[in-house]
Amino acid sequence: MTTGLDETAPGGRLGGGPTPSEALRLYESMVLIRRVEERLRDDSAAGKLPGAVHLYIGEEAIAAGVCAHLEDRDYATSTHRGHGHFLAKGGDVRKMMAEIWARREGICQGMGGSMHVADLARGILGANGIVGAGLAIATGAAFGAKLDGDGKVAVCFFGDGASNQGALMETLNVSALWGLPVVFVCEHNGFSEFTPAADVTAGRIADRARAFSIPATEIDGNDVTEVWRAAGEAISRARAGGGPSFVEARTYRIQGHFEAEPVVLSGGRYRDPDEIESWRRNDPIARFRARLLSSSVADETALDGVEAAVAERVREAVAYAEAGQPADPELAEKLMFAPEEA
Amino acid sequence: MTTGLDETAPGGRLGGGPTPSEALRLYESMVLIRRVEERLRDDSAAGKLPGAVHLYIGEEAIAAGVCAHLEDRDYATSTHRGHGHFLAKGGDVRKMMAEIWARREGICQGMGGSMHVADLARGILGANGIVGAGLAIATGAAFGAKLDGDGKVAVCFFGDGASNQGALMETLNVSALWGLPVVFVCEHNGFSEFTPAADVTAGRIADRARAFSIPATEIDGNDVTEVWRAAGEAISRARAGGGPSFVEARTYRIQGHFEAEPVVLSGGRYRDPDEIESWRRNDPIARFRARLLSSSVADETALDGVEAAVAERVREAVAYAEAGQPADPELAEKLMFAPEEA
Amino acid sequence: MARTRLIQAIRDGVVEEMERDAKVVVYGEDVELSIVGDLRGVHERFGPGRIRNTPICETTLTGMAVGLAAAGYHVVVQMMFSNFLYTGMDAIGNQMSKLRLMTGGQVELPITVIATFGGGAANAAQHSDTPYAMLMNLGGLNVAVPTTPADAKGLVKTAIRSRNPCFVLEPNGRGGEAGEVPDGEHLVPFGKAAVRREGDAATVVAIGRMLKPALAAAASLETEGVSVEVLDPRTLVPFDEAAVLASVEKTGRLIVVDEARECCSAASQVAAVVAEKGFSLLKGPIRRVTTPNVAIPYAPNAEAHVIPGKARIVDAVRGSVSRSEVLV
Amino acid sequence: MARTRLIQAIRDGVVEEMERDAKVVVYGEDVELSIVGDLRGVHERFGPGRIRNTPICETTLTGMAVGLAAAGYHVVVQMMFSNFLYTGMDAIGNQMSKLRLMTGGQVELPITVIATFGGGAANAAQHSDTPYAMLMNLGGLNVAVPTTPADAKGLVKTAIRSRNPCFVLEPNGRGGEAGEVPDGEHLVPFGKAAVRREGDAATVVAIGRMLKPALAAAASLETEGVSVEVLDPRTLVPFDEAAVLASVEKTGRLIVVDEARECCSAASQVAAVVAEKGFSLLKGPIRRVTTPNVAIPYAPNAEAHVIPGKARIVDAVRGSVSRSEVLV
Ligand SMILES: Cc1ncc(C[n+]2csc(CCOP(=O)(O)OP(=O)(O)O)c2C)c(N)n1
Ligand SMILES: Cc1ncc(C[n+]2csc(CCOP(=O)(O)OP(=O)(O)O)c2C)c(N)n1
Ligand SMILES: [Mg+2]
Ligand SMILES: [Mg+2]
Repeated sequence: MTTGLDETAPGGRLGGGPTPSEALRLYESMVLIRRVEERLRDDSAAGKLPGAVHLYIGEEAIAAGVCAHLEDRDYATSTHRGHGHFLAKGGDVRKMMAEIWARREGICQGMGGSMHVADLARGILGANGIVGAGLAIATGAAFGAKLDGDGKVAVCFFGDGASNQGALMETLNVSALWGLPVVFVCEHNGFSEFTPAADVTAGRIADRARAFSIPATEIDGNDVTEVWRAAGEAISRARAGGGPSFVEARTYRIQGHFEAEPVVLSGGRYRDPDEIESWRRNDPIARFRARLLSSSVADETALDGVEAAVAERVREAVAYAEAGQPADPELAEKLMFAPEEA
Repeated sequence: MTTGLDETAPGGRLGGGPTPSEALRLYESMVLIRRVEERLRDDSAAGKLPGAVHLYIGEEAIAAGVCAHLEDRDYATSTHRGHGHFLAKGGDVRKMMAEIWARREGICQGMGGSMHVADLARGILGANGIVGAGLAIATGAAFGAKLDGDGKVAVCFFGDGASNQGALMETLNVSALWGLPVVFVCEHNGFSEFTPAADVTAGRIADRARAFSIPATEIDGNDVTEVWRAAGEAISRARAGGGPSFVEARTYRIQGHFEAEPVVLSGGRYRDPDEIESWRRNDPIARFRARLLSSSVADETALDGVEAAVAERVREAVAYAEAGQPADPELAEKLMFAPEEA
Repeated sequence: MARTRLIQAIRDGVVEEMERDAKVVVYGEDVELSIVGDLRGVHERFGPGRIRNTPICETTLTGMAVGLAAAGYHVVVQMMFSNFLYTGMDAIGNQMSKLRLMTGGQVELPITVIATFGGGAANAAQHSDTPYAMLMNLGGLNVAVPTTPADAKGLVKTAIRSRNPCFVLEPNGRGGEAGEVPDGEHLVPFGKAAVRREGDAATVVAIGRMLKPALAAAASLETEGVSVEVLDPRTLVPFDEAAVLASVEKTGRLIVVDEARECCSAASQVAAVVAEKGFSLLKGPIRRVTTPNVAIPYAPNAEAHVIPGKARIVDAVRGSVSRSEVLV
Repeated sequence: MARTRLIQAIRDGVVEEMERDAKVVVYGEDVELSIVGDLRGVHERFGPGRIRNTPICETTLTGMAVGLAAAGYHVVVQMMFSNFLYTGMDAIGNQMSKLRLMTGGQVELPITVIATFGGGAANAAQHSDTPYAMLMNLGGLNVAVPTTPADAKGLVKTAIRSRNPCFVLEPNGRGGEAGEVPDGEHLVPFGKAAVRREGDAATVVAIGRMLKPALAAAASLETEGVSVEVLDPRTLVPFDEAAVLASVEKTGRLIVVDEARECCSAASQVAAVVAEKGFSLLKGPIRRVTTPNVAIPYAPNAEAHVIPGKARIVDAVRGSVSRSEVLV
C-alpha cells in the first residue's frame, strides 16, 4: 500500500504554517497528550484503572493539528481512542483523568470512563465505543451548525477501520448533498485492532470521499504542520459555507490496540517489532521539536519549559484523580432521563 | 445530472450481441414481465390483490438482459420491485401469481406476497422489503459461490435509492477484498419513492464502486442489448475468478412507486407528466422490437407469436391463482423453524 | 372540538410545536410529500430549513439525530415503518438510550422518532413488526403508543417538548381513524393510562391497535353480563403501573392484549409487574393475548389468525372470569 | 473429563464441528488472532477458506450470513460484544428471523452468531449490554446462554448442527471460568433447563452470568435453613417452561434473576409465563432481580450497584419465603 505522502518534504518549513506562538501551542498540545497517556499506560499496567484504555501515543499530531483551528463552539466527535481529541479540543485534563479513575469529579461523573470522555461545553460530543458512530453524530451536529448559520463546524475523527462502516458512505452523501460544515478526519494508523488495514480496506480511503466530489487530501499525520495546514484549509472551507472535506492522515499506533493487548494476544503476533521501531523514529513530537529548534522558532529552554509545565499539569491531574471520591453508585438511576420542565 | 450514457448509439446493432435465438428469448422475457405486471396493475386497481404491488414496467430490459446470462445455480437478490427479477431468472409465473394472490399454491405458500417472491431452487434468494438488504445477502451468496469454486455467480439488483445505504460501500469493500463473484446491478430509475435521485444521491453512483477499483460501467438500461453486453462481461469476469463488477443502468419507472400511489399522494406531485411521456417513448420493449425487425432478426409474425404465447401464459397464471386455495392460516406457526434432525 | 384523523392529529401536533419552537426540525425519507401522511403540508409551510427529505440511510438518520440534538435542536425523525428501526438500530441502542448516562448527564437528547407499527394490511413480515420490546428494554427511551387522534396530538406534542428521546409509534391502520380533538393547546402527559371503559369483573390492558378489538370484546361481553374494564396505557415507557394495579384491585383479573410477539412482549412486562406488585390482588392467572412468536405472514387470513382480535380477547376474558375464586 | 475454560470449550466445539462438516465457515472482526479467545487457534488449523477476518461492518456481517447460509454453508459469525448486534441489527431483525417464513419455508438459515454479553468489567455502557429481549422477541431465533464450559461446548455444537439461526451468548467474565467438559462427543439439547441445585422452599431461575451469584445466594440461604432450587434455563429460546413449572410446583415460589434491564427482560417473560400457566402453584408474588432500566455505568461501584449480585438475590428469596402462605 502506498500512502501518497511526500516523506521527503524538508523538515523545517514552517513558512505559511503556524506562527511561532501557534507552533508552541501545537507542541504543548501534543506533549500534554503524550504525557497524560504515558501516565495512563503506567497506571493501567499497575492495575490502578478500572477499565480498558486505548492509547493514542504516536498519533498526537492529528488531534493537535486539527483542533488548533477549533473554538469551543465547534463540535468534535471522537473514537474509543479519544483522550487526544478531548485534550486537544480543550477538555480539562484533571476532569478527564478523574473520569478514567472512575471518580465523582470525573468529567462524566465516572459514568463514562476512558471510552466516553465528553465535554459538551467545549463541543466535545464524546469519545465513543462504537466504531464509526461518530460519523453520523458529527454530521448531525454539522447540520445544526449549518442551520445556526454562524460559521461553526464539526470535525469527525475516525480510524481506518471505521472507514469500512457503511456509515462513512452515508454521511459523505448527506454532507455533500446538504453542504454541511463537517471535516472528516481519518486517522489511518494501519490497523483495526490486530488486523492490518490492507486485509480489510480496499482501495484508497480518500477515494471514497472523492466519489462524492468531496475535496479529499492524504497527508502525513505525523507531521503536525502538515496536519495543521490541511485541517486549516478544510475547516476554513467549512466555515465559509464550502461544505464537507476529507483528510486522511497516515500515522501509526505505537502502543497495542489497548493496554491489555499483550495479555489478550497471549503470544499471538500481528506486526513486526521493526515496524514499530521505524515508526518510533518518526515520532511526531520529536520531529516537531527538531523542526522548532532547527527553524529557531523556539530554543531548548522554551521547549523544556513547556515540557516541565505539562509534567506539572499531569502530576496535578493524577493527584486530583487519586484524591477524588468514588462515583455515586446510585447516580445511574438518577441520570437516565433529563428532568422534564414542569 | 448527466447519465453518462451514449444515447446516440445506432439502434439496430446486434452485432457482437445476442444471437437471434437469444434475442428472441430476451424479447419474450421482457414481454412476459410486462404482461404479468399490466395484469397486476389492473387487478390491484380492481382491489383483487391483498397487498401492495411495486411495478417494474419500463425497466424490464435490465432483469431480462442480466438474467439471460444466469443459470439456475447462480444466485440473484432482488428488491421490493421484484417481479421482473423473479421471472427473468426463471421463476414460475403461475406460482408467483398465486403468491401475490395469497394462495396456498403460491411460491411462498402465501406467506411472502409480492414483496417477498423467492424461488430458492432457481437461486432466487428473494424480493426483499428492506431497501439495500439484498447487497449483503448477495455478497454472502457470492462468498459461498467462491468457496464452492465452481464458477457460480451472484447478482444483486438494487435501486438508485438503495445505493445510499451504507451497505453498498460495505459490500463493495468486502467483495473487492475477497474477489467475490458478485455483480452489482444498480437500477437507476431516478427516484426513491417520491424523491428525485438528484435530491438524495451525491456524485455518480458508479464512482462509489470505482473508489474500490471495481470495474464499473454506466449504461442505457432501456437498451436490452446494451444491458446484455455489459452484464455478460461482468458475469463472465465473475465466473472466471475476476471478482466483482458494477453496472449502473439508467432507466425510468413508468408506474407510481406502488399502485396505491395516487391515493397516498392525494394530489401531491413529484414528477412531470411530460417526463413520464418521454420515457414511454423510450420503452425498452418497443425499442427492442423495432430493432429486431429492422435488423431482420425476427419478423412481425414471430414476435406476435411470442406475444400470443406470453398472453396465454399470463392468462393461465391468473386462472391458476384465482382458482387457488387460500393460504393455510396456521402455517406461520409451523414454518418459523426448520425441523431439526433427530 | 374538531373531528380529525389520527395521522392528521399528529401532523397538527408537529406543526404547532414547530410554530412554538423554531428549533424543532424534521427529517426522514419522503417526508416532504409525506408518504405516511403524518407530515402532510409541513414542507409547504416551513420549507427546507425545517423539514427535509433524506437519502435512504437509516443508520445515519438515527445517528444524525443524536448530533443534531446535542447541537441544540429538537429533532423529529420520521422512520416510516417500525421495521426500519432495525436498520437504524445502532444509534438507538448504542447512542440515544445511553449517551446521557455516559456523559454523566451533560447531554440532553430531545429527539422524537415517529414510526408506524403493526400488521393488518397484508404488508408482510418486513413491514408489520411491533417493536416495543427492543425499545422498552433499552432503558433510556420513552415510548408512546397513541390510540386516539386526541392522544396522538397530545402525546406527540409532549414528546417534542420533552428533553429526552421519545418514540411515538403510530398504530398501522388506526392512522385513518377519526376522532374528536380538543381545540387549543392540548397536551397529554406521559405515564398516565386512560380508562377507556369501566368495569369490575376483569381488567383488560389493551395496547395500541389492540384497543379497538378490546373495546369490541368488552361490548360483547357486557351482553353476557361480564363487565370489563379496558385500560389504554398510552405510553409504555413510562408506564402507569398504579393505574393497572388500581384496576386489578377492583377486578382481580388481568388480561393484557398486545400485538407484539409473545416472548418478551410489553404484555409480558405488564404481567410480570402485576405478578410482582399486585399478586395478592389477583383471583386467577394473568392472561396475555399476543401474536405468537412468528413473523407476520402476508396472506390476510394467516395474518388475521396470528394477530389478536376480538374473538381471542373474548375467550381470554371468559376463561379468566370463569375460574373459581379459590386457588388450588 | 478435562478441565477447560468456557471460551476454550466453545473453541473446542467449533473446531469439532468444523472437522465434522466442511461446510462450516467462520468469520468476524479479528477472529484470526481471536481477540475474544473463543476461536483461538482455529485460523492456524483451518486457514482462510474456513475462517477469516472481516472489515468492521456489522450490517454486512449479519446480512452476508443470510446469503452464505442460503448458499448451503453453516455460518458462524463472531460479533464480539453484544452491543454490536445493534449495529448489525437490520439483517437480524428483518432477514434472519423472517426469511424462512417469508419464503414459505423454502430457505434454511443455519447461522450461529456468537457474542459476549453483560457487564462487570468496567467496559461501560456500549460494551456491557444484555440483549436477550430484542432477540427473543423476534420469533425466529434460538438463543443459548451457556453458563458452564460443558454446556458451552455442547450448546455451540448443537447450534452449529441446527438448521436454524442460533445466538450463542457468552457471559462476559465467565469465559475465563474453568469446569469439567466430558470427553468425546458432547451435545447439549436446546430447551432443556438444568437444575443446578435442588431445594424446596423457592425456585430461583438464574440466567447466564447470574448463575454464580444465585448459587452463592442459595448456599448462604441454606445456612439460614432456606432450601433454594436453582434452575439454569441454558437456552432462552426454546425455553423449558415445563422445568420451571415443575420446580414451582414443588416450591411455590419463584425468583427470576436476569442481568438484562428489567423492562421486557427475559425475567419478565419467565414471570409472565408462570403467572399464566403456573398461577395456582404460586404461594406469593413472583420476584424479578434484574438490572434497573439504566445504561451500564463505568465506575465499578456503580456497575456493581445496578447489576444483580448475591445480596439482592438473597433479599429477594428471603422476601419471597417470609410471606404468609395465605394470600390476602
Ligand atoms: C461497531 C463496533 N464494532 C467493533 C468494535 C470493536 N473494535 C473496537 S476498536 C476496533 C478497531 C478500530 O479500528 P480503527 O477504526 O482503525 O481505530 P484504531 O483503533 O486503529 O484507532 C474494533 C473492531 C467496536 N467497538 N464497535
Ligand atoms: C430500509 C428501508 N427503508 C425505507 C424503505 C421504504 N422504501 C421502500 S421502496 C423505497 C425507495 C427505494 O428506491 P430505489 O432503491 O431507487 O428503488 P425503486 O423503488 O426506485 O425501484 C423506500 C424508501 C424500505 N422499504 N426499507
Ligand atoms: Mg486504525
Ligand atoms: Mg429508484
